[in-house]
Amino acid sequence: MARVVVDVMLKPEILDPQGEAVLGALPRIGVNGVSSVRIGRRVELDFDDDATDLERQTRIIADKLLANPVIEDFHISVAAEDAA
Amino acid sequence: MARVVVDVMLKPEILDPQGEAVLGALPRIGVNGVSSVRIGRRVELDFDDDATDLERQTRIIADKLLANPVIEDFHISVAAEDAA
Amino acid sequence: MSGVVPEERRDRGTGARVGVVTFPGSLDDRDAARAVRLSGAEPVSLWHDEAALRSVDAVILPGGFSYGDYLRCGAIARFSEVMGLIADAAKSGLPVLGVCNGFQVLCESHLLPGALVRNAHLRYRNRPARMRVETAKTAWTRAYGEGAEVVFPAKHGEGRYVADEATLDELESAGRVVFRYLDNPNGAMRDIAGVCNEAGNVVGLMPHPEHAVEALTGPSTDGLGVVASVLAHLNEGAVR
Amino acid sequence: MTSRFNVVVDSVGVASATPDEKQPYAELGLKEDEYERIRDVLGRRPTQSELAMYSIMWSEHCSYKSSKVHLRQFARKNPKTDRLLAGIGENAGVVAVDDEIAVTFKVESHNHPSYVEPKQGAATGVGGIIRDILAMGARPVAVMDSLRFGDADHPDTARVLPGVVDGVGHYGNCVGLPNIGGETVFDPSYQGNPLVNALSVGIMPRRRLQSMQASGVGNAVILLGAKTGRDGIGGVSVLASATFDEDGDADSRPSVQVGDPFTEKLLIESCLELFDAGLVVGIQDLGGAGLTCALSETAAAGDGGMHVDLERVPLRAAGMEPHDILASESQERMLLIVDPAHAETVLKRAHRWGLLATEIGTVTDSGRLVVDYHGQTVVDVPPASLADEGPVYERPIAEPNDRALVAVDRAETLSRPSGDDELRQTVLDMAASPNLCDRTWVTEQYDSSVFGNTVLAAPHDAGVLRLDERTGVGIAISLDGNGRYARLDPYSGAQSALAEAYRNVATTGATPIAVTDCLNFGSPEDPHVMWQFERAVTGIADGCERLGIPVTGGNVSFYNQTGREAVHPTPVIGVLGVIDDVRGRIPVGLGEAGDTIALLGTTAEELSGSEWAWAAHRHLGGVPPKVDLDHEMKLAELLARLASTEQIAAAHDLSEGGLSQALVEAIMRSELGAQVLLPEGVDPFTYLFSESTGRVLIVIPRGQEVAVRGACEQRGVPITPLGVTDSSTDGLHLRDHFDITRDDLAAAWKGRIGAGLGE
Ligand SMILES: Nc1ncnc2c1ncn2[C@@H]1O[C@H](COP(=O)(O)OP(=O)(O)O)[C@@H](O)[C@H]1O
Ligand SMILES: [Mg+2]
Repeated sequence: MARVVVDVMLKPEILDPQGEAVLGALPRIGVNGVSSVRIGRRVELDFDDDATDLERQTRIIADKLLANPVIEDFHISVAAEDAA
Repeated sequence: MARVVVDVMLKPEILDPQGEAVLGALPRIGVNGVSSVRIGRRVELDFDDDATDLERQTRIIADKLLANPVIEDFHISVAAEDAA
Repeated sequence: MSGVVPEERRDRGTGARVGVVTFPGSLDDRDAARAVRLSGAEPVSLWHDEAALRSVDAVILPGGFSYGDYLRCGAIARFSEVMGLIADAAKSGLPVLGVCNGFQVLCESHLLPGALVRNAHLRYRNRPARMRVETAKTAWTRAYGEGAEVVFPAKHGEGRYVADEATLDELESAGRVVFRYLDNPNGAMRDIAGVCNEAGNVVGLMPHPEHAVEALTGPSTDGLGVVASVLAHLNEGAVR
Repeated sequence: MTSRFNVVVDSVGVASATPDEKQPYAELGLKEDEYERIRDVLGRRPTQSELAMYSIMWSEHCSYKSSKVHLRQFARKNPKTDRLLAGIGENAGVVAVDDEIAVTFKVESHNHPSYVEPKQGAATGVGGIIRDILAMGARPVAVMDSLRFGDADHPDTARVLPGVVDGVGHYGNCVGLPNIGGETVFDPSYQGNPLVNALSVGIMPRRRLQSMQASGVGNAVILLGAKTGRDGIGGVSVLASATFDEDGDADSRPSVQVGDPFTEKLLIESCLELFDAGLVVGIQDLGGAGLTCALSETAAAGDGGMHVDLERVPLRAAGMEPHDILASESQERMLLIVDPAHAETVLKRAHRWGLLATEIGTVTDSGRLVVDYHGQTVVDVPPASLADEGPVYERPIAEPNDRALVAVDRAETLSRPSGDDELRQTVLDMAASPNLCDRTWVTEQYDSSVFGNTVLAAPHDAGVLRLDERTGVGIAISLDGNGRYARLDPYSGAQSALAEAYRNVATTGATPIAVTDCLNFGSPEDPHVMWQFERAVTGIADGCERLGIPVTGGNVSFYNQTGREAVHPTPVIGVLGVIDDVRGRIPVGLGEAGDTIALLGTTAEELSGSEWAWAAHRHLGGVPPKVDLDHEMKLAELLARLASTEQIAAAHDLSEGGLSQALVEAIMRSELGAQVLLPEGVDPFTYLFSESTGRVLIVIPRGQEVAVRGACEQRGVPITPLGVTDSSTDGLHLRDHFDITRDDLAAAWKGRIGAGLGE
């Protein structure tokens, strides 16, 4: 099984209300040194063993399905095989 | 600025309907070799330059706030400095 | 379905003070206060950031989107000043009811087991939920007949109750499943709509009893039984 | 400051010293003569910041430059009423409900953003209209949404519709406002140009009415709410391209904004607290044109001057320049004018709600709006030149030359079902058509009960809210439009929408008192579109004059077109009514078994523009149903009377789909069936599917028939008994014609929207 990970994050200039909310909550749990929090999605795709061309296929999936290009950027990485 | 990333994923035994929905949609965009999709959160924390003990602080944040141990696991990684 | 609460119990002015917490983003706090008032008790508003319980006899955590609920519903509310007090008081028997977001807060605070995750169909859904009251042995359900059917509005995007099998088995066998859907709206495990803690003073449920207190505005008046229960509980002492 | 920002700002001094510098006014949408006028007003070239501000304030969206000459009709023809406490020109109209309570409501479009990014576009549309309501001093208490999409089965509808509904729901649900109604319409004319119109309504004690005036020299100007980021400054980024380094990719700046309903909720609670404490002198929401609009409008409405230190504005993004800050459309912000003695208190109270609040300037009597940035003056203008003295155009108008041809292409001549089997099937086909089928797919994504005052919401004819638990006084609102009718005849089509919203409100037992409107049209530069616009506005103004209810405010959305194809002209009308006691409200349904079903009004053969003509033949031509406003007034008065005397158990307005659809919906809302016998001599098809206006299906409790008939005769409203409600059948039994079981009706009516989306 081959795992590919797609990280989808809001473009830097887009407001991230989730991140802002978490940032605002950090002092409540005693953490003060954080200047910014951004929250996105991590998508783990497991391909069949015989699947080929993973990067290209993943790009299609990310482009069409996982990310909204108007407000989000994505990044693809082929992760190490999951040991679990 | 130092960036730490926390990946939060649903535990494997918890149903992830969002992932299932993406998996189900893949054939429609012509992708067939994927056997599983799981969707979680990627949280990017930017610490102030003078912040110390990043890993320990991040562990507190993740443990208390970012992940719910009943349903989620998390993984911490210190990312490369952001060039932008 | 209406009439689960005997008329004489509804209006009894007990003088009881029922606290309703307002977090930033709480939405149903006014409605919860109205339900308390209609049941003859005195609603007392509690502010999230004040470590004061104002000598209330019971507490309701209302629905809404506390702190925006952006991360996970209830995740941030758990760290508010007032939640610290409520958690302690709950352990020594203070009746606490969490509705919808309030239920999520109770789970996040580990006052109740399990968690509430995204609805299986992935959408927010608002419809009346038919449920069975599975146990009348809690502070918030003793005015109902066991097995009574009630209808409260359910309206949420993240209300699917999940827990591991062992926890679910434990809840079932200890009679801690309090409300069960007859027509599961969100994919909750074992059709669970609401649960309680071991002592039965802390109850959480997704559907909204406070929106079922007037025939004019709700699908039923079944929700009056929830406050009536806690008033009876306060009058007569703990059941368990 | 980041290192990127080391450019000298284009200050007034620099502008005076470099009068000939070329400026990208055309790229910013300003015409040459408009640019010259700016230079005249200022006596020099504008600075970059000023140019940005003029280009925004003089845009169609903010200046109403193409529509203004026509909208004046509303003020001219509005009936006089003591109820109107604030009217056109304010953020939203305010009408008195009784001696203590006032209500404010308004509808606004967010069409284009909802096409680009359906969820956030629709969400921020809802957020924007809520802030308008808040700015009047009211607590927002409900929202409604009028939605138009392309064909129900078009793949892009599957992208746009779920996103829009998610956005409307997400924002309204999170901010805690019940959604009490709206419209969902499909038509290929909206392919590529969906219409998303959002309405909000608020309630206030009359004495809490707020003003947008920046009055009181020395008063503090406070910015409340979210930080300012690079949201929605697409147009103005032209200015940046010259001053940004290579890596400052100005192009990628989004014109999409993301809404944060949580912050909006805090804004609402915090502002209401400040109003009640008497701490606010003036207030304005930051909407489409951000600080630019809020500063210039409050200054122009007040004592005439204001000084702002722009560097005090809390920013979300690094490297923003003055014109970016002024143009940013970041959501969830309000501008407050406050007595300096109270400024500290205001900041503290805001912080208690976890909101950012920053003093950014002061009110002056200089007659100028002066904006400094780190000590350099970047704006120095007469505020009225931005807010009130923008260009006004009298655009060319031309009646389309195909009018006569369209008028004779009548739907009345189309082939009709023959025989009872086909008639029966037509009832089912119509119930299953996208514009008539069950809307639950949409409405169950909306919270309708939060606040505990929703008495009626979808699927009833109008949303009904209780305003006062003690007295039971309440309001009803309906939002209606019909683009097809307006396409055939914009004057009567607009009046039809008005009449329908008016009738929907009356059907719940309320008395209509005020109107808001959202006018969705193509390009004003097209004389045919301008003709449609002029006709529609005249129709609404004449109609409101006739009905005796004022237009209190609204919104114009032009440029709804793809290429040369404009959307159907679509005036969407919101009518607000009052009801003395909401316990007397009339729901849709069938009452109790044995009650009488009757039809109020007259049915003529009017099929042009109808849902049947469209669904069965894809036909649009002829002359739309006639509107008779005098009759509508009698009907409304009758319904209010019958409601208050409890002589009516249920009622349902007839509109798209005619009597057939009204019966289907009434049956689906109850557990009973309907035994119907059509009057002798009528053509059953016409009687079932004609869309004649001014008709309402009513259900009369047993024993009240004579009294109801008397009330109708007294007012000259025709009434036709149609049958009885019945517990022995559960569907529609049309005597001598056909039977349809509840199951068959439900199978046709339910699930259609989801099916179109591929579910
Ligand atoms: N987008 C929407 N949002 C909220 N309510 C809606 C929406 N679309 C339709 N509805 C509701 O569904 C019901 C049926 O709509 P419609 O057939 O257009 O009503 P009518 O023709 O009586 O005006 C009404 O109660 C209406 O308010
Ligand atoms: Mg309609």
